[in-house]
Amino acid sequence: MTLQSDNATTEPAAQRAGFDSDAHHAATVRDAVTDYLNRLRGGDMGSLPAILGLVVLFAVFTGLHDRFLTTYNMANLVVQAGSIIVLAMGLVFVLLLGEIDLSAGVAGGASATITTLVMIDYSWEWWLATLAGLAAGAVIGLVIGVLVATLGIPSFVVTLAFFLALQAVPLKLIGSGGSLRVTGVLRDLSIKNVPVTAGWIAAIAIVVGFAGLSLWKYRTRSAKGLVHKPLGLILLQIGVLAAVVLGVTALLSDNRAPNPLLFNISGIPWAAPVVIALLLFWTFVLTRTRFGRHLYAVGGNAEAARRAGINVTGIKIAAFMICTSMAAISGLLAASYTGKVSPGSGGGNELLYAVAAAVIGGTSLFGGRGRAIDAVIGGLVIATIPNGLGLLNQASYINFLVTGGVLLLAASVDAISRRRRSSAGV
Amino acid sequence: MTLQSDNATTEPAAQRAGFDSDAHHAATVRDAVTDYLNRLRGGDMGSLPAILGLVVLFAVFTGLHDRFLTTYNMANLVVQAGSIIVLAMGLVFVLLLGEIDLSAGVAGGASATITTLVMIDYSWEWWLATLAGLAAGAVIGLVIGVLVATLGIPSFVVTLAFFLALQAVPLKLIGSGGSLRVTGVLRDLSIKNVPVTAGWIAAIAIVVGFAGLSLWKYRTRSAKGLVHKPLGLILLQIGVLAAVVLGVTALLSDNRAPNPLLFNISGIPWAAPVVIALLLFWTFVLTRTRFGRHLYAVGGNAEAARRAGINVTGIKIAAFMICTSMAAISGLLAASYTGKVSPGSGGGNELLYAVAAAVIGGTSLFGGRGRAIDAVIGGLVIATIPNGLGLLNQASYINFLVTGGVLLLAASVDAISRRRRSSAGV
Amino acid sequence: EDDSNGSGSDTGGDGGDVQGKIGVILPDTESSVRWESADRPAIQAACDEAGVECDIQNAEGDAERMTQIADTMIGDGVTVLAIVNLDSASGAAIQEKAASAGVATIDYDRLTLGGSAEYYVSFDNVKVGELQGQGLADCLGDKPANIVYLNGSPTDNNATLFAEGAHSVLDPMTQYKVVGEQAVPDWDNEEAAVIFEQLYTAAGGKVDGVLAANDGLGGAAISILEGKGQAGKVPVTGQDATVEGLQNILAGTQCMTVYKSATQEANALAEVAIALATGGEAETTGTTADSESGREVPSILLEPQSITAENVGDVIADGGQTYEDVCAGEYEQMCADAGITP
Amino acid sequence: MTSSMPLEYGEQPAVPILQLRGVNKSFGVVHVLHDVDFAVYPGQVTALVGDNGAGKSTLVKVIAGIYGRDSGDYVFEGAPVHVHGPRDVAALGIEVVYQDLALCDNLDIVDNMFLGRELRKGGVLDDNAMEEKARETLASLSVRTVKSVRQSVASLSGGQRQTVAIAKAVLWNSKIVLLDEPTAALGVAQTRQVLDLVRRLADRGLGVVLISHNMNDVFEVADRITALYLGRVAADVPARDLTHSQVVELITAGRSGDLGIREAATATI
Amino acid sequence: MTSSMPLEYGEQPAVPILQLRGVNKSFGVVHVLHDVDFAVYPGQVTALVGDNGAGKSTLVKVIAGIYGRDSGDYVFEGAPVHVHGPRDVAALGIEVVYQDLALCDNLDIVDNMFLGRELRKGGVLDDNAMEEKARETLASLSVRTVKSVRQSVASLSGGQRQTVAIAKAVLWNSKIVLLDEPTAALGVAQTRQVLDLVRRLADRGLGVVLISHNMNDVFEVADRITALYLGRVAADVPARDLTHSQVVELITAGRSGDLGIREAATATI
Ligand SMILES: Nc1ncnc2c1ncn2[C@@H]1O[C@H](COP(=O)(O)OP(=O)(O)OP(=O)(O)O)[C@@H](O)[C@H]1O
Ligand SMILES: Nc1ncnc2c1ncn2[C@@H]1O[C@H](COP(=O)(O)OP(=O)(O)OP(=O)(O)O)[C@@H](O)[C@H]1O
Ligand SMILES: O[C@@H]1[C@@H](O)[C@H](O)OC[C@H]1O
Ligand SMILES: [Mg+2]
Ligand SMILES: [Mg+2]
Repeated sequence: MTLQSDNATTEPAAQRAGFDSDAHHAATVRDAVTDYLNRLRGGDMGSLPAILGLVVLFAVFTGLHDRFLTTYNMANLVVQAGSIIVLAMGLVFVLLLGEIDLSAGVAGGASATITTLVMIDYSWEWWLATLAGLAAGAVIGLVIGVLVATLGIPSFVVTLAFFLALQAVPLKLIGSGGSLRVTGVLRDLSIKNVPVTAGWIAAIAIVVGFAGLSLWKYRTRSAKGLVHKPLGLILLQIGVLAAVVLGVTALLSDNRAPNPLLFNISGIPWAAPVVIALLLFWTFVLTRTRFGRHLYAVGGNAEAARRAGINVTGIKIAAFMICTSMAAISGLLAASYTGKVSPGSGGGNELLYAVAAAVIGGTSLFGGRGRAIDAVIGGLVIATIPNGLGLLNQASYINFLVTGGVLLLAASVDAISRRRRSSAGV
Repeated sequence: MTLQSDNATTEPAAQRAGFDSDAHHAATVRDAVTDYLNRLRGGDMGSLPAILGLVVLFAVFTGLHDRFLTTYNMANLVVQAGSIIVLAMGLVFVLLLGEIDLSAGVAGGASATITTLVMIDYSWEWWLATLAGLAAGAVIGLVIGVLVATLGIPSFVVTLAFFLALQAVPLKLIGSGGSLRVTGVLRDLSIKNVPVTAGWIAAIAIVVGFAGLSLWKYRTRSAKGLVHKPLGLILLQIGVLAAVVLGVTALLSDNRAPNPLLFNISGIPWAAPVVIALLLFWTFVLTRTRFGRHLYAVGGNAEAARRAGINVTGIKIAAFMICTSMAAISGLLAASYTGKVSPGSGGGNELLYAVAAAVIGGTSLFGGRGRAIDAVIGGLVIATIPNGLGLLNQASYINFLVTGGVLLLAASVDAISRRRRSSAGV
Repeated sequence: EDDSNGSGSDTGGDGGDVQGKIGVILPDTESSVRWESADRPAIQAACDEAGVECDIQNAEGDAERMTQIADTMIGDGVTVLAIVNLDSASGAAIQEKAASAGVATIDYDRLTLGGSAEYYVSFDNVKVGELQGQGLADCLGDKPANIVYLNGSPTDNNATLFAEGAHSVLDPMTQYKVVGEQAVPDWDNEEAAVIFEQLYTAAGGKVDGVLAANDGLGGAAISILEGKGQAGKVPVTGQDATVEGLQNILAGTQCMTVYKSATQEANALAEVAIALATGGEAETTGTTADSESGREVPSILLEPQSITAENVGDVIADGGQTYEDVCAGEYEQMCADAGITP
Repeated sequence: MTSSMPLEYGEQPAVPILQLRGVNKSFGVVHVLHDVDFAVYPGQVTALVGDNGAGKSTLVKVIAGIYGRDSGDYVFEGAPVHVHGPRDVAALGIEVVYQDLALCDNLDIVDNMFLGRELRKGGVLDDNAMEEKARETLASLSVRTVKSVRQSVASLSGGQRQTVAIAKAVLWNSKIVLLDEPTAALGVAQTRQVLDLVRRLADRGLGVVLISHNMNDVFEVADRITALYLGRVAADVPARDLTHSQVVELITAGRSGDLGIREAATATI
Repeated sequence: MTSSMPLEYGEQPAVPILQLRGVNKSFGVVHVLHDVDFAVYPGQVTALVGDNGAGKSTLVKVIAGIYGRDSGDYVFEGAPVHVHGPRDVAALGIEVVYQDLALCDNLDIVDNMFLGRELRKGGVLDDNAMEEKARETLASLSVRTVKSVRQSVASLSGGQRQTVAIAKAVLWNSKIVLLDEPTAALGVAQTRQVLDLVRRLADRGLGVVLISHNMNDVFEVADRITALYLGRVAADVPARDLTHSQVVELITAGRSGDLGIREAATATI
């Protein structure tokens, strides 16, 4: 007698196969909203908490100072947030693996030093110099990655060592106490804006692109009978995006100078398209490519990934290279913003802030969870704190207190909302 | 018909129970040495790599500068290492849980500020003031612990927030004077030494205590038929310890002043007994108490610990409190060394160095593995770098480079030796 | 001693309420305690007295932060922006942006090379180094002596200038030998103690004088010397006339410090700022050449003052520190001995 | 085919030692347990059976206090109790062997077995006593290939780990033992020992819950069988009243003859 | 009692598709595999049996390239090969279901099933195709309670996880499939499907290795049985030549009649 009695298989298995939820298509917008609310209730909050935190911050600062919510200050905020967002976006890749890169800040400083130096001393074109800086960043990441992935030294220690060692680069190249000035195109990145017409064209392209992709996805998935959002919801999403993108473009196309008569400041700050381009690119890589999938797998369970034949070493090295290359861009944005590179560049608390930005945005420090957009949302939160505080004129110790407090608050919103999920056992 | 055929249980199970290794007692010192070598070959390196790294560092610096290996400089090293060792020892507790405390350095600074302030402004006795500082440290840890353990905010972000907020404490408290002077007993901690006779008594007490405990353990375990080391090995260990402890005491009892005629410096620096006492105490707590066992359990698998009925929240909070209390002691040692506290105290790279010290000593950043002695060994490695480099008088950028390089090297020795174990699948 | 100070604030005070707002950005809280403990209150007081609204912020050692604050202040409608740059290039970038928004700028304490500030209010940093060098030489005398330099942060341009000034005085004096010279990252006092202890060890204890770039670093060196029984026997320099430094001088463990009166500097700042805000001209002591652009920057240059055991009282009399802070506890007697009374 | 220790009809004690009434449990939008009633009787082995994903482990974790309930009562020895986590449940005298074992890989076998219940002498851990007792218990479970009880559990084979988890649960003087697929990874001899142990525990008066997919094992030791189907209780009857194939039907289809849930219920999920 | 698809005597192919010769493997001081010879034949199911801790999973991991060998040869399709990790082994066409499953908890079912072998269209992941194929395969394994194939595997029950791991291994055109206790957590119907699948794979000409403690399952599908005892091969014979109780003897004592290892060998460990 065997364990398997015959009645167990009288029904054809495939016919009875479950996947109820997959079969249930939210047919109307109302259904979709109910589904979304259910998911929220289940603790699946996505970026919502961080966005909420941001909204609260904005409300408070708007209440405390009437110049906070001016287009002038908002444009400032975008530029100020640029370098930390880019740094955080790079860090997302190493955090996804459960690793850390303490040296990313100074790697950015070192790369920016190289870019600036070859422009000044060897008169390289800005784009060639930028490539050189990016290459320098990538090489740093390569070395770190190899040490971490092949020797198995904890990344905390490797990158702490690089944090120290890389400070030698600008110190040696620039000299004690000196600094190098950033001029030309790279400097304009922070002080010039996208020409108004170009801004409109880009904005429209984004809206059209998003609409096209959404509708195409809807068509193929509904054709194959796979789960898909209802058409109404898709149209709603397109509408909201269009309103936001075109609205912001319109606002920023006006002259926002504090003394509008003296001077004309209008157009989207260059930092915005840089960040958006990087966001789109890395989101594509993370969600639509094999490499991205493998990053998540290694971060979720490196041993399982290895057993699935994934080149774990390669993935790790690549992640560190992406991180330091992004750090190089971030370093350049910072240099562009402050107009210089100096030996201390990137050696401050930038790195810690950038990690915090990623975490507040929703990236896990333990690997396996994180998105490029997390860096954008978290970076905005982090950049908003000094921006708003700067309006309030307080003693230094109060600034320290408030910064710490707000950071904690932003993180709590996130943690408390996520806790529901973890208490749900997921 | 059942699965269990009768012959499966003909032999009484208990009689055939395995535990071969438990039954195998290394009977002679030679057996024990073979066992040890086998364990090494299997990748179970213990503190060996870090100690090896320390030996190499010592050899290199001794080669590079003839004053490195003088008793004078060794006494310097002990005092210089004191505060980082204590900080690292506190961090071991949070690292054991897979958490981190970025604020420990500034928590130490804030606590030391409080200690110093109540001594100066309210003329408290040094020990009462020290207790006040310790209490302040503990309270900081309590708050951090509660936030991390009950709200589930990642400790990286919580303690980053505290890292910022706590800098406000000395800034506000120290006020217009700019810095507070440390005098009296606390100051003597760094500049005075243990009276020579007291040093000898303590040294002998340690040797006798160790001998007594080892022999007692040998007797009870061999009486119960449990695995135990051979008597010869135990006697050897006692002999080695006695030689080291008494030898060091003898060396440090001599006058080691560079100008011996002008000034007399002799005796063990006070930092040493402080560190040794903390080491013994925390080693006892970690290995011989229920609390210690639970720390490891929570660090190894928090969910399993919770299911075993362990109060995970309580353990986490306690770990953070121990960490910040130790940070308070570390802050006091640092203040004693420089003779003052000022707003920047503890805000530099101390924290990162202390974490690196623990990791180099053998503590894992991912929780579950770590000992108090790790902090001592790793702290000595970290403190040796600036000590040796300081003798060599190089340009700043070279110091940065070398510090980073040596850190990396120390970590590699450790990682490479441990890699064998992980490739063995443990 | 200095004529530009008192009169400056008076002019401002008479001006009554001035239109516009003045933004001031201080550099950090770590390189020296002076910024938050001396400069901020002094500037606030000068503004209050002049009846002008001032917004004072601290960049916490971060040039990016400083640029952000500057942006915000410009957006907030300040008419004059004074900065203590963290380095010339970032300072120049800020000034460039301010100028393009029609905001006038002032260099406070540190000259921005290649910048566009309307005025420069400061003490001369190279001069500070010279005073330190001279002070150490005075304490050491003509005997041959081994000197250790404990320089400021390698990333701080001022530190480079201080060292330059000190070397310019001491290097020609052939009886002195440099047996060690190190820059202290971020002016970190604890690192400074280790660095000094090791330089001292390397020299076999044969160190006769220490050129420490400021009081914090000097205090670290003294702390080590104390442990070696050498405090008071080896002269140590300093800067900023902090409580710590003045007390060390009174106790005989420090040879000298350099006093840069925050009140004077703040008053001078208020004066030029108000002049700029009202479209007037401020009284200057001359011009300073910007070595990078060759521009002559109208300046109010105050005299840094060398403080030794003889004139510690001057700092207190000038309001640089209070009697209560300096002569607390065991220092009360020493103050009395030095002829300093409440 | 029926229990190896048959009870006389009507012998079943009136008062269950543990009773869950109307328990519901959802994870986000997934409703896993529907109005589940479940009882454990002293001196009896209750087999909890059900298809993969039926909700057996979820039910065990609700009983163990790992998961909270969305609704429903938790009645222990006749009185409703509030449990707020595994500590409370352990305090009631309930021990659990989880399907996913949950051992601390960084600790050794002895440490794991005494986790949360360490023996002490004079406030200090009594490692010698724990070591001796652990070795005894393991030996009684036919563990033959473990080299040392001081080995870290990370280095154990699947079956060895499972044995450690079982040994851990039976070391204590508990009133109820829940075993979630305890023999899944065990060898022939080890399975034998565990089934014997299960029977012995019940004979000592404990309430034992055994989850298993192996019908032979179930019928060998179970006094009662509770069948779950898609998160609902399909049947809760004495083992002797069921045949092998009836149970399989209950598991795979939710009903067998007049036993089981009405078709209507299976439609809504 | 014997294989459900009996082969004629002498039908066994001369050339094993995979052969391990004289393999030794130690972890530190623990010597786990002693001079193990092991062969996998195309078109046959080889059952690898042995007590808990006998070394079955270790052997599987050596074959899979997870662990290196201390000594011994690895011969694939008649030629010695060097394998330096799971990638090399996968490239040979060997798929493995591990006892500890090894799934990425942060990924969903589809992602896990195609991990390392993602389908692409124009360089971009073809999620639609993967989703369809995953659903088909799972359905064929009697998975009825999984709500969505886009569910994260962290939320699956023990049996559901195991099914995903099995489904993952059989999606590909491989030459050998090793299954380490694949049915340990499975329900009745699911076990049935997996055993059928195992047989089908062998019939398609693959070499299949099945590890199980369930003798019924072993005898139902196995063509050959290799018994491990304390890390040594105690027997390697056609299944039809053994009886149920002989296998149990080999497992628990290392010998049965004239089969098995000499007593001397068992003494040294
Ligand atoms: N945390 C969770 N989030 C969402 N769904 C979950 C979660 N935990 C369990 N489930 C779902 O609940 C159902 C029941 O799971 P459970 O583990 O209780 O099954 P089981 O009866 O123990 O099955 P098995 O025999 O496979 O162990 C499954 O469909 C599972 O996917
Ligand atoms: N990494 C390791 N370090 C030390 N010993 C190990 C390690 N891995 C396995 N072992 C030991 O090797 C032996 C064989 O383990 P293995 O997992 O291969 O057993 P198995 O036959 O699969 O048993 P089971 O049926 O319980 O799964 C066990 O005694 C185990 O303790
Ligand atoms: O006054 C000094 C300041 O000018 C310098 O930049 O930082 C250190 C201070 O001591
Ligand atoms: Mg289950
Ligand atoms: Mg196994």
